[in-house]
Amino acid sequence: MIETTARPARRESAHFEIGYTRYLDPDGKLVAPLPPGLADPVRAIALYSALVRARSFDQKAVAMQRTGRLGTYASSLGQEAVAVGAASAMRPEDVFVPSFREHAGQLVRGVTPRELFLYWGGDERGNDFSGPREDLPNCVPIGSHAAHAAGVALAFRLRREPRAVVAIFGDGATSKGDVAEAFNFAGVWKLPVVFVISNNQWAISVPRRNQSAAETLAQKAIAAGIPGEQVDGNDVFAVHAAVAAALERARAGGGTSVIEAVTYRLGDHTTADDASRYRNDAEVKAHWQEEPIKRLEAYLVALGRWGKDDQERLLQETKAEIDAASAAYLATAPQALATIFDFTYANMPADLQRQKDGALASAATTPVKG
Amino acid sequence: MIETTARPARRESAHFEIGYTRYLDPDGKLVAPLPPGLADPVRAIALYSALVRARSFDQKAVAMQRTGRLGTYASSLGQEAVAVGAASAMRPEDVFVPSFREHAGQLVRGVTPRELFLYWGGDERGNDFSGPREDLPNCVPIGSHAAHAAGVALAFRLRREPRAVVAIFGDGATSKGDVAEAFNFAGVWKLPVVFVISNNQWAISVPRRNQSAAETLAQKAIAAGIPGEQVDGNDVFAVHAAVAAALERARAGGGTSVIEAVTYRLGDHTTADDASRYRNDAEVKAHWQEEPIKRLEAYLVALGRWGKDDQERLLQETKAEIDAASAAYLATAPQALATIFDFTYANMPADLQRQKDGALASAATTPVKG
Amino acid sequence: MSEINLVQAVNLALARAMADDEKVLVLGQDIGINGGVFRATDGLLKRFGEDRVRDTPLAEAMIGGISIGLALQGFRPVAEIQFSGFIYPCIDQLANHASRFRTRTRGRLSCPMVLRAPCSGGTKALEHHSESNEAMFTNIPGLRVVIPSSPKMAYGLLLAAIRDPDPVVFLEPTRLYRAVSEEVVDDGTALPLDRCFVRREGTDLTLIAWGAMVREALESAQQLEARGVSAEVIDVATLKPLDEATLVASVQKTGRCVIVQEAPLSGGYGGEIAARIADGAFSSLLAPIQRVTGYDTVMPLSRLEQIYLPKAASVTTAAERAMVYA
Amino acid sequence: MSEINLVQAVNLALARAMADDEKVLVLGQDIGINGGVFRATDGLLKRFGEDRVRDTPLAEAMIGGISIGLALQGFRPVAEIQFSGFIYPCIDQLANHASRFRTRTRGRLSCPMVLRAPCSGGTKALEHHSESNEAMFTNIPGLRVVIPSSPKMAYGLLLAAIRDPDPVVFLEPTRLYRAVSEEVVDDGTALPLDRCFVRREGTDLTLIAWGAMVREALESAQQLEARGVSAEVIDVATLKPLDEATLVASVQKTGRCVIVQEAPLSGGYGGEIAARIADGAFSSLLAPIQRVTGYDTVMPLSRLEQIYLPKAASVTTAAERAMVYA
Ligand SMILES: Cc1ncc(C[n+]2csc(CCOP(=O)(O)OP(=O)(O)O)c2C)c(N)n1
Ligand SMILES: Cc1ncc(C[n+]2csc(CCOP(=O)(O)OP(=O)(O)O)c2C)c(N)n1
Ligand SMILES: [Mg+2]
Ligand SMILES: [Mg+2]
Repeated sequence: MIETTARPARRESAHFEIGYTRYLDPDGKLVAPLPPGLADPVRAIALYSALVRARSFDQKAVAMQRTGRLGTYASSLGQEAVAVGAASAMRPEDVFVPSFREHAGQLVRGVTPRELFLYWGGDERGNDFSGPREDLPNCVPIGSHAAHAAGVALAFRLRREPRAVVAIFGDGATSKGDVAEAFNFAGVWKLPVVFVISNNQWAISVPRRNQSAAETLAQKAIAAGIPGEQVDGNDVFAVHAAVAAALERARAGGGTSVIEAVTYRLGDHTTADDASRYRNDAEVKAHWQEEPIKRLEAYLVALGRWGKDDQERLLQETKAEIDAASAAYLATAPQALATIFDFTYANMPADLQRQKDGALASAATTPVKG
Repeated sequence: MIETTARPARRESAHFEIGYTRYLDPDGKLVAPLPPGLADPVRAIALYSALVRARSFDQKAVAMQRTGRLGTYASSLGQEAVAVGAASAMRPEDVFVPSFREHAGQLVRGVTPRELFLYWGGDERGNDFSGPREDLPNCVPIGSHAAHAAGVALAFRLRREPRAVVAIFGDGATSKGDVAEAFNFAGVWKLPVVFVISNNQWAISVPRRNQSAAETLAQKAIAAGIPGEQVDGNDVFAVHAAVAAALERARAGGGTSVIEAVTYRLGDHTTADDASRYRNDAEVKAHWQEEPIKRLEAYLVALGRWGKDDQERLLQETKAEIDAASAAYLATAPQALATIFDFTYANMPADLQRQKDGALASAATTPVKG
Repeated sequence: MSEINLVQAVNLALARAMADDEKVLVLGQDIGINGGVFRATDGLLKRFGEDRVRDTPLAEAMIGGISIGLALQGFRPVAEIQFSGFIYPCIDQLANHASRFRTRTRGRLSCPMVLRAPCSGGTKALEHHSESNEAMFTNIPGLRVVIPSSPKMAYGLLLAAIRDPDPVVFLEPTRLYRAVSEEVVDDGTALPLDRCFVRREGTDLTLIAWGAMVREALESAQQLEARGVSAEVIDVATLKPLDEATLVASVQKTGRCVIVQEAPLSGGYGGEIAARIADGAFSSLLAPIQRVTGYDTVMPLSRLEQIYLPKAASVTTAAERAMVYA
Repeated sequence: MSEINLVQAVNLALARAMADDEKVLVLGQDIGINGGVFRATDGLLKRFGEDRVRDTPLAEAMIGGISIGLALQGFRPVAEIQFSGFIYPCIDQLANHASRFRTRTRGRLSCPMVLRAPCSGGTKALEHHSESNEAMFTNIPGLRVVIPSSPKMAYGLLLAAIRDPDPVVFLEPTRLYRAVSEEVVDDGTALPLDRCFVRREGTDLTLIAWGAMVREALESAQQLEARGVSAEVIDVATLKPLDEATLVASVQKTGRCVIVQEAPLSGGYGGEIAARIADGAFSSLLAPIQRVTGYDTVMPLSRLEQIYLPKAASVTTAAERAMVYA
């Protein structure tokens, strides 16, 4: 036998830590001092208004779907703080790359409620945002937009622009290879992108624990060598602060971040879903205690900056805006038949022109094709 | 301002550690005591023989390719200890799921050199292993076999069999979403599979550092909530011990592991590649000092268990075996034309039968179709 | 036995196959406690347990890949892709692996698996939920591609697909799921997987369709009958491998043919069928083969969806064009 | 200007496009210092620098997806997929995204990008390196699908693809890479992307092919000439959108047609072309349209590869069959 030293064969080669950040607890009490920007009550009120506006949009959309005036709709009830916190941390020239449950953030970015109604009502013009022209439209194929976010961020990098991208997707999306690949590319190229995981605990009927054995979803970042952090996703301050810091880092060339916002989907997956088939009411009820609007309201009230009148005014204004948008959507005539063809290519191919001509000709004789 | 506690907003929510294990240093000196099984010199000699046999096969294959008697070939020069260490830790009833550079492991598993020559010579019969009937054939689309490994492991799980799977792929493969998805599924279902990353520092011309910002590739496991470890991939003991432990864990229901074996590709990517275009000789030369065979030989010699005679006998025996296999391969007549058709479906569709009949008829008149 | 709709027929076939053969498993997203977003797997978890009815994490490539691993080991996985618009990440596993293991290993390993996916439009669904992408699978050797058009067809074809020793892509038109009901006898009888089905006999003209378009073809045949034209309607059912003989024989008889396909025109499977018939029935053809298809455009969002979809009336118009051709 | 082969023509077009327009970038696996496994990007890194010539990690879906992000921002990425057998993970990005951004956003966003991939067999390559999977892209609205058949065609079509405002899949037959050289004038002139090219005029019969099969068609035309048959040879070049007019006009003139395709028969793009011609040239057709194609089998490994590949002699046999048809 050869003599050996007593050193163990194994040594540590790397270690990692994930943190969880919360400022505002479910009762609306601050558990830690707010970062400077957020301590300003005006800021808090703006965030609160954005949350209320989002929920108001959601309620209207669900009601419209129920009465057949909107298609299948994915409510963000209970998780508004994730998208509002993230979008409010962005600059106008940044680019927002949402999944399909981030209307709360899209509204902050300047997408109009009418555009959102159009989109969910089945009209492509809803994606032709009048406001944030470079923001991406909703992405339905789960996780596939993570790559687009990285690509847009690479464009910023190549042009040496101090801009950054925020992409949001769900807990389910983190199981997609697309997301892992995007983390990895963004990591190795230090791209200015912040990936926000809106962990609402459910991917339709699949609970978070059946999605991954990972203790946190933030640790998915470790696979790509980038920082990953958890925040209380129902604390809009925590989300905003984390995303703002990550964006600042990204703009300064510091690269990519992953932020897991821990929240909860209080509603059905979509209007086509019946969550009572797979989760019990008690769980949902418990999470109502942690939802983001109530806690921020409690905070503002305790701060002495928010009263019944303020609340009523806000609700009224918001309702008026959303109702008007809904009416404007309902009053919008459907697109002309030609639009099916006109945006397929920039230069209409002869083959498609012939199809268009045929469609127009037959539409001239019958109300709808067929 | 509301009073707040002085507690920081952030607390640790998870932490992780990756280890690196080596027993045998590049000079063949033990740096730590070997696990019981491996301390037996007979075992070490068997491993040494497997390494030599693999390299001998590689050399022959490259030579045959150069003289036009084999197709494009991917040598495993310098990284033989990864596949040998892994395969030698398996039981016969386990299943091996290789990439395309693991002939060293396939030989250990009982795939014959003649079968390997057939495969690399462009004959599907090389995949009809006479030995390990359930082992998968080579996988060329990088990383896509990780899913198969998980599926096979799930089959074992469902049948309550004490069997496990070893899958191997490269550093480049870890960038594929397939691999991340497979880790995640295997993790959440506690599948009996050991994923071995053969990190040879290069994916064709892309160096490891441009593949990922992750400090280690073992930490890709953290994203899936499964243990990840690094080992010295040129120390066959370290690879064997790590895989053996992971397999034991897997069989006992403990679930999935990831082992990053840190090695180096001493040769070109394949015979179609010219590595001098993208990496310098000095780097390669330096790594020759760490290659796995020399160090194990030094260990055996120092142990007094290996002499010139042993070495000569081994080389001769191996050469004789490989030469005979090569001759047998070269003497194998090509498959009949009909075989192109016969294995497409179990039940030959009429449509394909007609194509086959046509091909056979035209072959009857011309030597090759056309 | 009461009448059931197409999604219930799928459910019935799955249950039957699972009861008959313990190697049959189902897996996919939300197919367990939720019973599938369309309820195709409703009740299976309760009846067959978690080992055989498995909700997966959200990753389509892996659903394909893990099915391959199971199939290589002798199981018969029936995986659900939630919508055919999400099947793309799985194509690598289908084209590079599932379809090839048998031939690559000279028969040592094989992949008896079924990938089910709801397809097609007409339900005012969200983006990417209304795709007719069947053609994408038809040029992959080693695969079978099957699309049922009725509850009975769904039951018999799905049983056949599950029992087939090779991989099958099984596409189910969502707008047929609850559109019609018919009596389906749950006797475990499979339909042949290599056959086109004459759904209605006729002498003047052959209408060829698959999936949701079979209904339009049948409706058109009725319209045509009222106008004195006797249309034969053939349900292709199994697109790959194709039963050319049945198609050609019909057009040899009728001399006229309209192919109906919901997918975009160019590169759709109707081209293959037209090519086969134009060749096989060359001397019988009395008029050019007509194709009534979707446009070469992305399926519009719901408000314009109906404009995109081929309808019985268009089939009838094309048939009349064929009838008057001279 | 000396003669160059097809891969050099690709290189030349890339360099020209990059010199002309700083928004043009190339990315992919091993395309930087290694110059691409076929050397298609040789020298570009040195000339244009790391920002514009970017080696990626090993992930095809991401190569597609990141190109989309770049294109949405106004860049014109030209991505290389190392072989078309590895393009499958990228199809989701092509079918669900690249091809749709323009129509989904009513023109607000678009994806001017090119995905290049070597394709086809005949080089005794490894498994999955010899795929002819072009048909898979032809039923995706919003895409263009282009396959060059010669150095000149490669140069002109690739320039056009890069300048096109929409996504293009550009497939390059590997066995043509170094097979022939011809003079290519590097004057930045693009070829039209919506045109089939008459490569040889003839009166008795039309041979239609694309990619590597154009050579077989041209060789067959010579064989036929020796036998007194005047064959017109058309290089489809752009499969999608299809220039039906040129194809139909030729067969209206000749009355006979053979379509040559390396891909497996069923569901291949030859079906679409045959369907178009059978319809458009119905009354001119003197014989059934013949398809000479690969078999509906997986491309065999190298030892039997040549048996799989369609050859000029088969084209000639089919042409003669068409000539004697009565
Ligand atoms: C690739 C893909 N697969 C499946 C679906 C169907 N689907 C829509 S939402 C959803 C669950 C998404 O879960 P998560 O990522 O957690 O987002 P959440 O819905 O909770 O916001 C599924 C499976 C899809 N849209 N895309
Ligand atoms: C999906 C896919 N993309 C590209 C290739 C081409 N290719 C073959 S090997 C290789 C590099 C693989 O690197 P790594 O995973 O580190 O394995 P190694 O070759 O070093 O053993 C590439 C890009 C492939 N075979 N499959
Ligand atoms: Mg979720
Ligand atoms: Mg490597």
